[in-house]
Amino acid sequence: MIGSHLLSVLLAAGDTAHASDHGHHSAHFPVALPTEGLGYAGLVLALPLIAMILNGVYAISGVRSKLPAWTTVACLGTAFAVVLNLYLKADIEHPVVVPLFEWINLSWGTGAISAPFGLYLDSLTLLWMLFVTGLGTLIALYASEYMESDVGPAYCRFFGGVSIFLLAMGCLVMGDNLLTLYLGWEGVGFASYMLIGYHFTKPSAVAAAKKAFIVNRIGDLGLALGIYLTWLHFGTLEYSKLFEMLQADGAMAAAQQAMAGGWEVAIIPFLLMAGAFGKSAQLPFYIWLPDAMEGPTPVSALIHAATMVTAGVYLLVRTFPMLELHPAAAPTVAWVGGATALLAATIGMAQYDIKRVMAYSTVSQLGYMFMGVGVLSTFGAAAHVFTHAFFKAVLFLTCGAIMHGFAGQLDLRVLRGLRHVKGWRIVVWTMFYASLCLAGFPIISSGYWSKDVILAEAFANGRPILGGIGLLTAGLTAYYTFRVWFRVCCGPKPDDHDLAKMMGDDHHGDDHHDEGHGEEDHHHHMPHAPKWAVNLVLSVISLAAIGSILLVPEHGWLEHMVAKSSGAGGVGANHHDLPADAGFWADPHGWMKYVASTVGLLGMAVAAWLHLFNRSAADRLRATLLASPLKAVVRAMENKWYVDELYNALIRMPLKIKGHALHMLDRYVLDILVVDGLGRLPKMIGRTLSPLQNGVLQSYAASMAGGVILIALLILVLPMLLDLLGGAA
Amino acid sequence: MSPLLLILIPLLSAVSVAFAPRGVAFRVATISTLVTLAVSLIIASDFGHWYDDGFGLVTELSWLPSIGASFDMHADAPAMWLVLLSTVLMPVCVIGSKTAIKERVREYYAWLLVLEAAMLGVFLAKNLLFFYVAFEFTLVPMYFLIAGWGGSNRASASIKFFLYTFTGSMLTLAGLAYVAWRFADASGGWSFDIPALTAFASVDLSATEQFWVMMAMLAGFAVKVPLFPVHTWLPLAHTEAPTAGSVVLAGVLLKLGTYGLFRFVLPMTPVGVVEAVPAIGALATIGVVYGALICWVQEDVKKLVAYSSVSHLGFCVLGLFALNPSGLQGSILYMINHGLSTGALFLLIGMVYERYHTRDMNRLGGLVANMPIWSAFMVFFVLSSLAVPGLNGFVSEFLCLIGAFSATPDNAQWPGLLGPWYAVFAGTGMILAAMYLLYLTGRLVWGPYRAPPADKNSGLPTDLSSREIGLLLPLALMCVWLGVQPSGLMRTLEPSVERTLAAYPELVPTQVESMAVLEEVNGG
Amino acid sequence: MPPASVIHACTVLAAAALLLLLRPAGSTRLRLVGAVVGIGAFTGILAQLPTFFDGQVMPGGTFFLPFALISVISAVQMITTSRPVYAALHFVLVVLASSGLLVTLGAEFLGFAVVIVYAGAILITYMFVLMLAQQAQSPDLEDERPTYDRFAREPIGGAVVGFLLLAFMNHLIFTGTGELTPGDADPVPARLAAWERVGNMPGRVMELVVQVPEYEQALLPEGETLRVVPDPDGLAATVTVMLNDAPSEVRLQGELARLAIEDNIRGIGVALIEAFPVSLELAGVVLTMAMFGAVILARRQIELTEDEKREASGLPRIGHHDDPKGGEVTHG
Amino acid sequence: MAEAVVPEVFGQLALGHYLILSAFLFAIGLAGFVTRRNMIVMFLCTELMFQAAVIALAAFGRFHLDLSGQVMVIFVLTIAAAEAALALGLVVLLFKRQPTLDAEVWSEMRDV
Repeated sequence: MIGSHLLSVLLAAGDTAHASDHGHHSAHFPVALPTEGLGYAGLVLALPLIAMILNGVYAISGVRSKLPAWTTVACLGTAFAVVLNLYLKADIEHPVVVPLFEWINLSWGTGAISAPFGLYLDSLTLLWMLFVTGLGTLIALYASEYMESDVGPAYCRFFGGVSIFLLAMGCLVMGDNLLTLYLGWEGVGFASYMLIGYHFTKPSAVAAAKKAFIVNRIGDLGLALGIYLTWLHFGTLEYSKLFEMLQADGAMAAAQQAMAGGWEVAIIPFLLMAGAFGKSAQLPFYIWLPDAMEGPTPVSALIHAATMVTAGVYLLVRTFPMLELHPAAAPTVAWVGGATALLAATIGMAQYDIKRVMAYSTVSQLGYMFMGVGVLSTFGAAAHVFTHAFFKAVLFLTCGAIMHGFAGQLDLRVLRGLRHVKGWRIVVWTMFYASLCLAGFPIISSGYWSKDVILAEAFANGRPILGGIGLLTAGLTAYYTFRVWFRVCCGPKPDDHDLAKMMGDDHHGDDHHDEGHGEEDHHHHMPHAPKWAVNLVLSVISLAAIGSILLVPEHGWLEHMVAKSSGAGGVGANHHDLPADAGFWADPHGWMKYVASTVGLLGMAVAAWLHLFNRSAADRLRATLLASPLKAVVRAMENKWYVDELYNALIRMPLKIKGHALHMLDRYVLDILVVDGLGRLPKMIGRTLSPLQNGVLQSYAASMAGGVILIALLILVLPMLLDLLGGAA
Repeated sequence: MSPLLLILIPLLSAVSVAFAPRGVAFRVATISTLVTLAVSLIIASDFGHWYDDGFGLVTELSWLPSIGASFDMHADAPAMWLVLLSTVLMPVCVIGSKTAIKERVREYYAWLLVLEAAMLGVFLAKNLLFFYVAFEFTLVPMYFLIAGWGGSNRASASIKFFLYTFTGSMLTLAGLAYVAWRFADASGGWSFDIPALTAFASVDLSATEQFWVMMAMLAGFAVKVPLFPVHTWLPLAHTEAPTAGSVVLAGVLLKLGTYGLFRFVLPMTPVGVVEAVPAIGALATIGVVYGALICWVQEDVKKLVAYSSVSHLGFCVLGLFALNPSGLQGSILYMINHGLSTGALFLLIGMVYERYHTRDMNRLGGLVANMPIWSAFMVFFVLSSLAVPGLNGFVSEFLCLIGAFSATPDNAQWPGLLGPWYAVFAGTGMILAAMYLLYLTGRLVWGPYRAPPADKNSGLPTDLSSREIGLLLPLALMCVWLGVQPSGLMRTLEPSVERTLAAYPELVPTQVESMAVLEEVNGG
Repeated sequence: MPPASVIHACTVLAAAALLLLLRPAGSTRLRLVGAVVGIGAFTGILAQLPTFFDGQVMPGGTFFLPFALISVISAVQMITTSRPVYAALHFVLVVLASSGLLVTLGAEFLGFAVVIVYAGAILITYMFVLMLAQQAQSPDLEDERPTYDRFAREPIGGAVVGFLLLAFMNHLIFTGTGELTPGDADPVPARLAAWERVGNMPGRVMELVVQVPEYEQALLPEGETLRVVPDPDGLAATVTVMLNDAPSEVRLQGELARLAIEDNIRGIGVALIEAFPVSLELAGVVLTMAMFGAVILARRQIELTEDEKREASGLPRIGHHDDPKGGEVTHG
Repeated sequence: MAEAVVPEVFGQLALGHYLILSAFLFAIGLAGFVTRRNMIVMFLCTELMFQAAVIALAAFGRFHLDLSGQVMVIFVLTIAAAEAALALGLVVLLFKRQPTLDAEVWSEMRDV
């Protein structure tokens, strides 16, 4: 039933999408109005909250079953149902605001800060919430099996964290003002912190969690400052009022006014951008995301691939009208996205840890999305978010399944021939399909459609260099994606002995504490294939990924959804009415389909050559390169371009040294020298004068007389001095 | 119900605790603080001036009528909130000390109760002398608490604490006395009535007089806050104080400084304030960053939290001197929030200390393995301290920063003398707060478990006992409540804040002009 | 040379002279030089006085200088001699000379009182103590006297401090006395005050009254206070007394009242009782307390070991020389 | 001879003469107190300073034709007597402890 509805919307939208094209930079979109009667939308937030509280209760009462997982899955599933219901009920043309309760509401005379806790339900919100809650439910289901060895307090903690994440993500996406968004923004940061640091006994996990939070905070400062400035300039933080204001005088007019109004307004988009870059792991903040892979794989899939990291894209699409407050804002986004995409792809090529490859590929794909926003294609960005969510979730979940089955083994140099091992079929083939998507295999992969839009829009927007970078990155992506798949799933069939050798020898990220695990020995010697929950989830998400092909093409359902939201300015912004006799190359949307397919296939072919047909060639190539003058480049790529080390040397260490220096200053100069010194002053005076107290009577008499003389001199000299001073004055 | 009860109950119970049998001292103190809390709640519910700028609870009690000294009391909404903060924190302190304090119990609880009386006296005083006596009298019990039940370095800590703050407040006394003298000179009779003196000083003192009076008052209040660079007594005092002492110190005593700034400096010497705002703002901002950076290299947990107070109170002062309602409201809310969350952090650290007798992060770590409930609370209050939205810290920090941000001279309604740069610079404190607080949790809560053998004699379970949970839970709930529903509280602050700031919208432009003239003169 | 510099130069000279005199091993010739310089400086300062000052003439006349010289010379002798007993005797000389000055100043009672109290009582006590303390010492041989008597302690410091103070006082005397008002600048109020004082002493008034021949038989008015009503100019007063059972007015001349006051002993008595009653009481208390104090101090027993007692009285110790705790050994 | 010389050099006697004499005596007394080591002589020096005060007081009294000066002298005498009694008592006591009159022996009250 739902499917038929989607189909009808899809077909209907195809006709109307063009109508939304109002020309360059002045796309109008409906602004939400407060409404009654949709109060149950609050359930989307309430259900994860309930799940969170229940998980806390379970943790305290020592539940040692899968109850937390089922509770969470039930709550999140219900939340998904509610979102679906909202979507079916909602009128895309008339978004609404659902006020829940009053949060911050201050006013003084004419000034006011108002941030009611309300839900802004428009197409963009619903789009995001649909895949967030949907994937959340599925991945929670996956985790119920994946995390089963941890049943107990840690299990509760995990699902509590997932619930917090969904709650915060709900606030982020559904909040009807920037402060609520900020609430969710920090909330997802915290959830991510908790979940990355899930294996808290591992120092690397704790450090990764800390790093994620702190790097995010840097971006958050930008976001916060952007929110302050927005409030200062526009006097409100509520989207509906903000959009009304921005649309009233037209975005261009607003931009001109902003330029006249001074830098305080002009930098708003850049500040918001900084927040987005932090959350979505773009340059220069991307460094936290690869480390975040320390978290359990479901977390990586849900938070660090599918949903949370797209919050930056959401923010920019949501505040797209504000992006036009400065003409350089959108190009900045585009270039940062492009640069990140390329940089991360180059790093991803040279990693051996499959989860890390996926992490860098996420960073790279997020770069595409930002490129999409930057070239004024919110539709492209949103479409890529949507498709990427599914296929990247699959990739991560399959990586997780492998890691789970092989006791933490993630090295693609070790793993091989999974295709031939019993019980891994679903994993292998869902992974294959997801890899196709990521590589942008023509027609049948969802990634192909969404990526094409972005690349084509880049050319249409008049940024061929960026488009070129995108294409290059696409090739690289195809290469490293299939490098992983060919390495892990293909190759000679491993016998039992080989399989045992493949097992991870450490507990790296393994989620096992092995307490009460009867088959411990077996575990360490032989891989175990995933069970029904993992396979079910993989299949469902893969089907969803296939299904998304139907939704993403141009003028389809997704474009319609975006066109009716605040991202409207980025739908069709680069469309120009082409003359009928324009050549093939005049419309990038036309030729990109072919070019991108070619590039993707080329990448796959190279991967196949190096990693499937000629598995030792890769090593030889590496050896050749290392012997050549390109040595440094290869090493740098393998070491992630030394960015972490650079940041450490440029930011962290100086700050740490400053901290130590200031502490020394505080302790020795301020406290001991100044304060204690001043405190010692009376003592020193006393010590100086103490020889006068020599116990000899005559000295006392002499000093007494001396005192009298001093007083006498004072009496005599003071009037003279005063006279002198008076005379001088 | 008379507000006099708020001071008399703790004071009388202090006397009775001091002479009660050893065994009942704790019980008497607990009951006394709980009764005081109940009384304060009743008084607060009857308080008639929540939504206007008036003073309620006016009570007159003569002391030395000839020189105008009295024990008169009054309170406006901000004062009432701080009274509530104090009465809420005191039972927590008393109950929290049950197992930690095993020797000289009677004296200990007696001093705590005296401290409560003095603190409430500060917030309720209507008479300047009464205010000052109470303000100074907080030092005495605190001194004894540190010196008597403190850590290994308690002797020097207590002396430094006492002398440092005392020296500062002597200057404050001089400034206030000057105002009183000028008032007596002008009106022909001594009076120490705070409203009268405030009205007099803000209008009748010349610019130079206001400036120096402000500097004198600032000397005492800034030390108490503590504002960079007069903060160095704080880490030592905090580190050495017993847990309850730290809680009160962070929770309430520091607020005496900011309360003094709010109650005296801002309304009394507006002309002086506008001259000093950029400098004070700069000090506050430096304090934010400075304190945070120092926190980040601490090994002693308690010292870390102590330095975090320096950082946090920098926000508070920045908000105060933004000279606009958002800053001031945020600042007052900050006082309450900081009291709750930092108080709770000290309490939590005290609980660990009771079990392991160390606060060294090199020796403690991964406590979540042994103490999950404690860790949950720790993470919660760290988040609150981090100003994560949805918890209490966020609203106040947000408002302080937004206040500083909008405090530009060209702001139409509330011109100020700070501006975006102060806010941006202080805003980096948000990042640094994340750094040091996560460093704290990363070392203490997470990571591989390491701890010295637990003290078998402490009589405490491995994780928190129900008594301890009972202490922390109300604080946590208040944090959530203030984070989710701050508007009710904020609305009560509005009128008083606007009354306090009444003079500034006219003064600030004048100051800006005179600064411009000065610049021109210097430039030419 | 301006007089101020002369005065300060003289002060410096006087200090130098004192220094010469204080030198422990100073030769007689040096001492002589010191004495001459000192006396010269002293008289030099005195000689500057007329140029500064022409106020009221003080009594004393030719007696002043001898007495002054005696007292100053004796004072210097007192602080420079190495024999404490001589010092005490020189002090007696100072007291005698100053009592002479007191007498010339019209303070006869004090002149004698000072001699009696100081020279008679206090100095005798000092002598007793001195002799008590120096019983074992031979005062005749210079070298055998204790060093603390022979050598002055920090003579320069002492001279500097003393004479700095002197310079300051000189400064005040030479610049400040102009502001003082002599006592009888305006005689009328003084006379009226004298009458008032006398009026408070009925017995004294009656003595005056009966000196007038016609009023030899006069009596105090019964049940009434005696009223002395001075004339506005204070030269005379009217007193109402009882003569032959009837009130009668008698005129007393101003001279009588002056006499009544200027009779030194009576005057002091009146002033003491009248103007300083509380101080008088306090002085009594001080004396009483001093007496108690002296008694208590004198009764205080010092626990001395046998050896210490022997040593104190100049006898050799009994204990072994190589035993540091010899005293205790004897007890054991 | 004296009658012939004195008026010439000194003119009429004035208050200043007495005051200068008093100042000299006081200064000598002070110098003696500081320089002498014998406790008894030191006390004598204080008595000398008292004498200086006595002369000054008497001279002022005469100058103002007021008996208060002389009354003060009586108080000075009182104090001097009291002081002598106590001081000598103390000296005796000290002498009993340590058979010397050197004041510097008794310097236990010194700092350090």
